[in-house]
Amino acid sequence: MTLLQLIFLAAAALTLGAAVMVVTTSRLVHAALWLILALAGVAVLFALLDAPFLAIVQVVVYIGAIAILIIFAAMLTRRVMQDSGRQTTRTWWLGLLAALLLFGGLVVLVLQVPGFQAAGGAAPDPQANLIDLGRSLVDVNAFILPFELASVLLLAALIGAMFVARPESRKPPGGKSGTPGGEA
Amino acid sequence: MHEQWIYVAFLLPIGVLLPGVAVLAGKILGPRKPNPVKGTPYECGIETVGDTWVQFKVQYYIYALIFVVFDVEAVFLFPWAVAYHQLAFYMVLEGVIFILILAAGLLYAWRKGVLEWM
Amino acid sequence: MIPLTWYLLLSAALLCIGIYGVLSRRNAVAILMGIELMLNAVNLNLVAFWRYLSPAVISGQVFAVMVFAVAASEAAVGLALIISIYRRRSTVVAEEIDLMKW
Amino acid sequence: MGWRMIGNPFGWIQQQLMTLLTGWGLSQAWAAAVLSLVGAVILATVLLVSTFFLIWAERKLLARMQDRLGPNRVGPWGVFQTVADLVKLLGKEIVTPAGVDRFIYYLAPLLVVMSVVGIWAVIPLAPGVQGTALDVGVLYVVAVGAIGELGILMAGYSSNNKYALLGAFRAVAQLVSYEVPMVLVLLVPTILAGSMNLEVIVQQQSPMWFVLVAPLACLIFLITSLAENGRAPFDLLEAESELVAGFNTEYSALAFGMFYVAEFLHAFTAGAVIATLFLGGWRGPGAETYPILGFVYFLAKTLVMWFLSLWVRGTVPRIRIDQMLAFNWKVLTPLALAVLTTTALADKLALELGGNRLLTNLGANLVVALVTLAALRAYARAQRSKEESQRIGGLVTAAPVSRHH
Repeated sequence: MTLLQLIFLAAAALTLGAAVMVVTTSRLVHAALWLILALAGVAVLFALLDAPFLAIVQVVVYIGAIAILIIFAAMLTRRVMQDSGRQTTRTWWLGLLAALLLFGGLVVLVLQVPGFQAAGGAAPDPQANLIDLGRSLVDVNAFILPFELASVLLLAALIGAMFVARPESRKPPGGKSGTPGGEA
Repeated sequence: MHEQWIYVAFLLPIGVLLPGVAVLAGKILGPRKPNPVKGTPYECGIETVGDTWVQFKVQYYIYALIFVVFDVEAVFLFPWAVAYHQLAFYMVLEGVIFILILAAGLLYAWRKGVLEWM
Repeated sequence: MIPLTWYLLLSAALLCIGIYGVLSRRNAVAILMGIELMLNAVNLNLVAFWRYLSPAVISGQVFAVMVFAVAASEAAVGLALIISIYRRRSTVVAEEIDLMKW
Repeated sequence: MGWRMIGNPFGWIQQQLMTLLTGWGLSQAWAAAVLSLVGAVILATVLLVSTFFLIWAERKLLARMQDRLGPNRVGPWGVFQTVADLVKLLGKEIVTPAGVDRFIYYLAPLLVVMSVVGIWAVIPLAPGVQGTALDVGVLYVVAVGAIGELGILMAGYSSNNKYALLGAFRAVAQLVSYEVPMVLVLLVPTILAGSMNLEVIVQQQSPMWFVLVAPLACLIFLITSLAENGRAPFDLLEAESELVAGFNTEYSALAFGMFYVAEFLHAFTAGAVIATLFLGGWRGPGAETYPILGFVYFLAKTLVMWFLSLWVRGTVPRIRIDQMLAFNWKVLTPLALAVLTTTALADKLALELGGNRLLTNLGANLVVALVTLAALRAYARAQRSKEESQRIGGLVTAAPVSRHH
């Protein structure tokens, strides 16, 4: 067993353990923090896969942005669902069954393909790889359409989310323009 | 290419360990006389009313939201910026269009008064 | 060298944990966390396939970056919806948000 | 040999250690790993110890700006004041308030310190002296900073105190807001150097520093790093009147001290990042032949930027939170977008058409700056006339003042 394999196993154990905690722990903010740990584990795996850019993006986008958004939302909606209440649906065992069945099926499938035991080629040079990625994102013969569409998608998400989440009772002229139940 | 990360893999844990040792030393060296009043949450002279979970403004969420969108935008733009010197002019222009599309989102938020702190 | 199978198995496990989370949690925010886990599993798969099967072709990484964009949009809009529903109906329990159920 | 050792002590020590380790029978790769570990330990220790000096120097300089003496009792000019403070803090009780989330509560300050120390892994200290030449160095700086935000959020959440939680919310809202223009502006040096590797960015600044090519980007980065640090004029994290002491209200003794250390070290680190990205890092006459000179240049530039941030702290009054956020979203972010697009276009045009890169970029920056100033002026005028008309209208009809626009 090589050192890299050991690191992989450690990162995999971290990721899976944290992921299990995400779906089982009853305190929502704790679940979010476990999620961050799971995401960090995936970042380590990206680094192991010779994709330093994706590893760092995983930290910047997921841990630095999405996780913070989730924690914000968890705290904003905190009052109704105290963490002591029932957290799982009545049919949670069905979900477990479905997940286990799917996992079994996937394992059988993955193990049957012989080519998947193969080792990868030489690691690509990160700098050249980044340039390649940047080029192909704006190349007309490559991914220019998805690239611009991603921008439109983000724009739609921004406008949509702002429209949905904005405080509604903004009375334009005078009066108290506070959000209902809002504080500080 | 993994060698790049070795230093980071050392420095980050050390960055936690060293201050951790300091706090631990403080825990050991300092006195330890717990009493119920000391443990109560800080308030301005009166006892805490209600639980900690006051409700917060949705404004915080909206700022975080705009941040997330622009963060992802930057992620798309960094490879573009690295490849900059290898790009033809029209490719740079496409990146600029990408930025302008999102700038429209910011403009929309501005016009709608969402950016206002209330 | 780590075999590709390991990555695929890990990704499958992560996906199934995510699915379990989505199916079993009542809190809508927790359901979203499950979806994030699933998206991460997908991403891991994409990058692993890129690295092992076609490191010369950049598509795998482009797909992964697109997944990041989709994940961010999904989280932003999803959580905004949850907050909005919470403000109108005072609930974040997914089972109780059933106005459109027939 | 002797001269080489003095001119390049880093390389010399590294070489000596390398021969020593390989002499013990370690393979090249393992020896390099051990060297990395040693380097990391030294770097982290030096940084944390240097905060003693930084805190003292900052207090002393700030005191002078405010016409005070500052610490002057312990040791000559009070240099050992911080040591005395540390000894005092060591003797204080670290109170664990009731109802805190223990693990998270104690992890939070450590993460905040880590997020500052971690940045130094990618900063080139002298030619050939750098923790790691990460190819995604610029984004790494952003990523590590994000962990600090997380630490603040964890501190606020775990403290079981509504002021702490509110303070954390505000702090994170401020930090993420200012991160938007910061990340956008970080793209400018990346474009100019064609790399995210900080070492390459330093090397690419050989004819001229990026501060000359992109002065506006440098200015925006300076302002945002002030805000990221949470210092005056952006020190709203500690609005005593509303938030008690912000997210760290419930922390005591050394646990609180860690937030303090992180803040002071962050100011210095921000100076180092600016020096690397915009002021040419270790670049200077003779730096390449004598790396020790490069380190001196780097340190000097860093200290100048650090002093600048301190100067701002000492002179500019605190602004209100609505002003701060409006300034970010309505001035800095559009400006950063404008700077980014104009730099991308102007630099490419200069390269394609064979113009002078420096002059083209400077001109583009000048145009953006003038347009911004004109827009700000027009806005201020409109605002003033609106307020005046409202005041008159309010006097006549006593109507409620409309804040909607």
